[in-house]
Amino acid sequence: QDIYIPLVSKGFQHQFWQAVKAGAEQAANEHNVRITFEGPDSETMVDKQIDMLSAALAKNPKALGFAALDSQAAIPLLRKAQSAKIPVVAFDSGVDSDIPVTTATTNNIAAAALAADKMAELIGGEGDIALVVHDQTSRTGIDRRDGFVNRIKEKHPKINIVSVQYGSGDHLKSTEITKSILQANPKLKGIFGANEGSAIGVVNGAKEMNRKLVIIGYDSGKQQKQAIQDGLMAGAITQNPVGIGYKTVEAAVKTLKGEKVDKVIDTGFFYYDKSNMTDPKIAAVLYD
Amino acid sequence: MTPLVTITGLDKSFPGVQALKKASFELLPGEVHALMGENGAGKSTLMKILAGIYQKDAGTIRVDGASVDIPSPRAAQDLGISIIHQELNLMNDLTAAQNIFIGREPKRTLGLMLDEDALNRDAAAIFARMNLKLDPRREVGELTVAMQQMVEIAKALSFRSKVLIMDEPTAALNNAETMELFRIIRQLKAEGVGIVYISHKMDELKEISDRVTVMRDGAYVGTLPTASTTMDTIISMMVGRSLTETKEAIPDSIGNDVVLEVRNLRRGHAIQDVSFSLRKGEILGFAGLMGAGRTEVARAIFGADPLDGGEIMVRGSTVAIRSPRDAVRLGIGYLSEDRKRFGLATGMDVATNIVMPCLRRFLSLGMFLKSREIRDTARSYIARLKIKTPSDSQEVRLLSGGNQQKIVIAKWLTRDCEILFFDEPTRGIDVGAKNEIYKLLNTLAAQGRAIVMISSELPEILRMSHRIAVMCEGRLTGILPGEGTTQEDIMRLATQRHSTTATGSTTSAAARELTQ
Amino acid sequence: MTTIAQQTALAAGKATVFSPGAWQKILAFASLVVLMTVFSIASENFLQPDNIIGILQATAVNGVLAVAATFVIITGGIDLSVGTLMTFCAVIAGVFLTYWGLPMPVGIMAAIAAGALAGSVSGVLIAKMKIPPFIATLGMMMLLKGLALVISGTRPIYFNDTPNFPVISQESLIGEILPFLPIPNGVLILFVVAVASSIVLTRTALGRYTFALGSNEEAVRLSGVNTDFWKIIVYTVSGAICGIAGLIIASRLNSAQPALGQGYELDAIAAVVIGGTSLSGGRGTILGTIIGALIISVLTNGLRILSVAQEWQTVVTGIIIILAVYADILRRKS
Amino acid sequence: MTTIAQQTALAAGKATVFSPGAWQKILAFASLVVLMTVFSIASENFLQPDNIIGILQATAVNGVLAVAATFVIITGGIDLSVGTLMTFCAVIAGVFLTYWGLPMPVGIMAAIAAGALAGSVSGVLIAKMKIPPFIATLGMMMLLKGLALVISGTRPIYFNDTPNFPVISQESLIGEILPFLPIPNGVLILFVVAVASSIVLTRTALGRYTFALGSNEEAVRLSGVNTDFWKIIVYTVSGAICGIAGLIIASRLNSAQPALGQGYELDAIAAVVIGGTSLSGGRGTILGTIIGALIISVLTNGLRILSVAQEWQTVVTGIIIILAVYADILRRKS
Ligand SMILES: Nc1ncnc2c1ncn2[C@@H]1O[C@H](COP(=O)(O)OP(=O)(O)OP(=O)(O)O)[C@@H](O)[C@H]1O
Ligand SMILES: Nc1ncnc2c1ncn2[C@@H]1O[C@H](COP(=O)(O)OP(=O)(O)OP(=O)(O)O)[C@@H](O)[C@H]1O
Ligand SMILES: [Mg+2]
Ligand SMILES: [Mg+2]
Repeated sequence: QDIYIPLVSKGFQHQFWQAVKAGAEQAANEHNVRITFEGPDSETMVDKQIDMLSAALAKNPKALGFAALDSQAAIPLLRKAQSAKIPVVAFDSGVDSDIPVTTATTNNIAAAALAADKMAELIGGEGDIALVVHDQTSRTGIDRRDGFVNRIKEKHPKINIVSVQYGSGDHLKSTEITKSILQANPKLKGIFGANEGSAIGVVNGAKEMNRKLVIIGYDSGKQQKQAIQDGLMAGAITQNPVGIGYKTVEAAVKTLKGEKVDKVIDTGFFYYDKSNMTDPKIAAVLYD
Repeated sequence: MTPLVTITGLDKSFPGVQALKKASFELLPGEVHALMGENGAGKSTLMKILAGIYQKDAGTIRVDGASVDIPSPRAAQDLGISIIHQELNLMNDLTAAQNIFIGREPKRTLGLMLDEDALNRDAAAIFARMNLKLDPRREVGELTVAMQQMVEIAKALSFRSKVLIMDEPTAALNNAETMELFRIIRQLKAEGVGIVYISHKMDELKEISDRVTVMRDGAYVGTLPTASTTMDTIISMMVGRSLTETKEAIPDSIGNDVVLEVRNLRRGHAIQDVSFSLRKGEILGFAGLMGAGRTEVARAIFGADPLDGGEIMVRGSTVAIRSPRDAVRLGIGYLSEDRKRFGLATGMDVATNIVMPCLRRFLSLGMFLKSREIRDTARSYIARLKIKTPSDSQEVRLLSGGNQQKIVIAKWLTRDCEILFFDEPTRGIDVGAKNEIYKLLNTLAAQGRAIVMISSELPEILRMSHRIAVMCEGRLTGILPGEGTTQEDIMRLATQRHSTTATGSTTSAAARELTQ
Repeated sequence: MTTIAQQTALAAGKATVFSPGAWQKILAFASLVVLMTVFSIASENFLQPDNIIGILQATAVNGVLAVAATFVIITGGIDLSVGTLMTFCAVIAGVFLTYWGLPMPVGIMAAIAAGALAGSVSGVLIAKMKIPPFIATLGMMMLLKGLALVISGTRPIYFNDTPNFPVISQESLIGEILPFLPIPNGVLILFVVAVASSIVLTRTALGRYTFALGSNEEAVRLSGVNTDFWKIIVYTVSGAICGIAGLIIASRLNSAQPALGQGYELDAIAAVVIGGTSLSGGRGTILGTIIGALIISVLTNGLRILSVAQEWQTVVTGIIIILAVYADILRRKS
Repeated sequence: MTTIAQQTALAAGKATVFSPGAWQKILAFASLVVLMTVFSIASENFLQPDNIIGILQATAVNGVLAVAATFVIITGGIDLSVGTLMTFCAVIAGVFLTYWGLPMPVGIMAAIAAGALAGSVSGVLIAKMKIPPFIATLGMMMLLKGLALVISGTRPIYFNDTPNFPVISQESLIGEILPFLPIPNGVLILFVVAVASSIVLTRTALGRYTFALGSNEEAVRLSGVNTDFWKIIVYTVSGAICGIAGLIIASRLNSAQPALGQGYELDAIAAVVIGGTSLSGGRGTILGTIIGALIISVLTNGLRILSVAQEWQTVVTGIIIILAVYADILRRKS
């Protein structure tokens, strides 16, 4: 019998979401269920995501995976799922509601705070730093920015954040942004790039300007791993996107079988750099 | 002698109209063959089929005795047929020379680069042959309609075809250019070129054509040698009855109120200190050579173009006219000489165009259109001006040129203005309709409207005007009475150049040539 | 002569809102019918009432924006700001209702008024300052996008203090009267906006001038019409309609999302052009626009229902949009 | 008579690439100069050589895309697919170089050929099938976006096996000869593409027909020119230029990013229109387009250097784009 579980995600084209998708597909194979994975082009398109959710529900799924761009907006449809007895598994950031049976997530705020601590450590606890973030209004963008900024403010008062700019996760745009930040701040010591595209952009920008500085990235991907290997990037935070995808599908299957699942599945996050990249535990959560 | 072109049994229909019904036509080498007919008779359609623009539904076309197919303009060019279109067909952003040689540019450097110098040289040579003073590097969009028409003619000449079709080439031209054109036509004729000449200016027929073919309602009526045929015969073949032309007695309007007075109107070089007044019930003719500034004066008074200075008084009080809207509110209407560009929304239907200046009158609750009344009004004008259209909802662009012109007139008749500027009102209109328009103008004047009629046809000016204002190079050089004035009188004023200060001989020579 | 009768029928069809001529026209948009048939055969889930309502609801926002864009495009202009203007209006509603706690009707009026105001600014830039519509509305798009972020403090504004706000687009007035037809109010609003706009375009002076401006602006001006004034009005009306779209989307999401909106203009303009309105102005119908918007929604939804991989969805959408327009061109030729 | 002399001067200015007339034109674009002056005063970091080179480099991709769009826009068309076509070509280069391990020149040729091919498809859709350019290129935009994802397997393709690949846009040929002028090759390519395109537009038959098509297509057709053929060529050339842009961006990022590209068309078209090319066709210059692209880059860079908050950057950019075009309109009037 065909068990169908659609996953409606926050994005699709970015490598992070492709890794989530890969994890979900892996679990789907193991548990012999069918999944689809969809997400809007940009994390601002809240209503497009709602339409995707609506189409997913029209396909009579057995269960549903959902990473909400804005959890409030989805509540009417989630209620509909609930009344149709379709269990919902939230992933990435949570849905502010008790409808989802569980949430497979990492804490973006805590992860970004860890990046802030690492940054402080590497620049010696004082000086100017900046942030290149992918999005000004999306949940992940806000959490990573606030997690980082608040930690600096609380714990590292001698560090001064001179600029926070947003580049849509577009590699080229983030490169240009980084270059102007560097141009405007000759004494800048470090930059935090809040997702893969932003982090790569920061690396490119620093390279093109021929500037040595501490770069901390987020997520993985071939280029970011390479940059760490080459010493251009100090290190990066990784969540476990493959794990998020895997656990989401697994939780859905378990719920369908009537098994109990925990209310929150923490897939964890790690800081990785040159020293621990090859550690099997870390290597397992990195993707190309 | 084998005819250059023989057309027999040609049929062509458009949605809603059968434009040609078994039409036939014959053109001999070295002849100028006039093609006559009322507006919408199918002249342009017949010629467009010959030029490869439209495809025939049935019938045969023979060129040099051989039956041919003409699927495209290129094919027509290859057969040695070229055409001067009735409607201007130019690329406004390109220069005159570039327009003339589009598709046949001279090249250099491995055939890749255009030889712009050769291009301009060749164009200049053609202009020289036409006695035309025009820089080949001027952008066509900046030229006046008349100049654009000359560029079209130059383009057709540049093909050196053996069949040259001229669809109302002189509609926008003045006597001087017309004479120049005729000189060229005679030259081509001597070279053995066959020329099809379409015009609504009857007097041109006698002068230039050898034979006349008349069409009516898309069908062939007959072919006659021009020399031995009277105008009345041709006209009655065209319209199916005979017309009488009479100059009406000039009414005495001296005592009437002045409705429009213009003092010291100025704008750059185009308008220099123009002053005149216009009375109720009067038709004031505006004569002058091409580019004399008549259109400029009319547009300036109408608020279409800004002024540098001057005073305009309507019904005795000074007014500020900043836009056409102000003018229309003061009861001034203006029929543009370029209907396609300034007169009509050609993509919209006949009724919409007719009521455009007074849409306000056809609104209920100040918002909703009274469609029935709009349609009724449109239909009444279609009937009154004998506009040939399948219905009032036909798009204007699908009508024949003359009928489009009638719609512009209808447009301002509906508005019922007290002061009307008619800029070349009969351009492209057939004799029958012209008479109708003359009658209309006279009726309007008799009703107390004040009319300014700008025209480049001296006979028309002389026939219609109560007084005649003559312009030259932006200045008003004189105002003549309607009674007793001759063409020579007008030409003297029209060539009173400021710059050359009239060295008697040249002026009178020009005048002689222009009036013929 | 029969052809003349046809012409007249066609013209009549043009002038009325939902006459037989108009119905003929709907059928003529074979692409939509074909698409729906194919999807119904391919998946039993497609023609489910829930899904059809989902499609309609997905059309509501884009449909209203497309109607707004239709006005402007018929004048021969273009409006790139419809999407961000919609967002701006949603944010204004949020400020009035949530930040200032004013009653709902005030918030609704404010959103529509903000749309009209922004539209009139575009209109003035284009008509009076002669800035090309593309640039004027591109500038407005950026300006409004920035302002929406500034005003909202780069945060979504939730309408939790206005419990009735979701009613605007989510609940179903029709469903309360006819329980078997639970069409959401957002769709009802689209219908009302479309019918009203169609009447304005075909039966009022504003509509007549809208077409005339697109057909030959200079000729209209020389007819003594205050073309600048009417152009500004057209952009104002278009802006007000974007305000309505802002209310629909805000109500649907129960929040004003300040970053949303860019990119929506392309969908809206695409709907207009697929619906047969020419970008060079002078011709177009609201009915066509609505069908264009429906084609886009049906296509998007159908491909999702068939579980086509997302990258292939984009490919197929591109191809089908081209084919749909081509089919329409062929139909009109014959 | 003076006017004829003026006309001649103008015509001459138009016909040459960098004649005195052209320089006059640069100066005429006061907006750019004003912008640069303001930013130099506001921040000492702005006029640093590094930053100027950074601005130029940031202009490279958008500049080349804008040149491609200029061709199409002069014909009176529009090309929404420039951004995704660029990405598609970058991906093709990646496939040839990284997946198939072919030598670099082959990859370069493949990218440009892919661009030309895709452009010719748009051209055929528009010229032969009479699909409006907006729809044809919208469809192509989606098609190419999807194909780029499909071909790349929704993964970036890195050029690590082609060590010389970054040379295309990053290193500086000029800098090797003139060490004080380390202008990156990407900028050099933009310059070459611009000059070549300018020559094509002003001195060749293709250029002549490009203007003629935009000015009055029907008249060109009636003159016996194969308008369809030339239109297809225009789109093909434009596509090939997008291929070059694809190489520049791929080389700069040392990877083909399949998800990037949408949205770039708006910047490109904006540069063209700011540069004085009319969307209704028939007139335009490459020089104007380059200046338009520079205005956008300077504006973006300057506001970032001043650390203006991002939401305000958008607001200010919108306003300045409108003002820049308005200033140009006023200048041309007087
Ligand atoms: N493309 C078209 N579509 C529909 N009807 C057309 C089209 N072209 C011409 N007609 C119609 O065919 C008839 C003949 O038109 P044509 O232009 O040949 O007249 P004409 O003799 O040249 O008149 P005029 O002296 O006014 O120029 C007219 O009734 C006109 O409305
Ligand atoms: N659009 C234009 N651009 C530049 N110059 C123009 C334009 N229109 C007219 N002119 C110039 O203005 C002057 C007056 O032209 P106008 O059209 O008023 O003459 P006219 O007496 O009406 O002659 P006609 O209509 O017979 O050509 C001429 O020198 C003409 O070259
Ligand atoms: Mg004709
Ligand atoms: Mg005139």
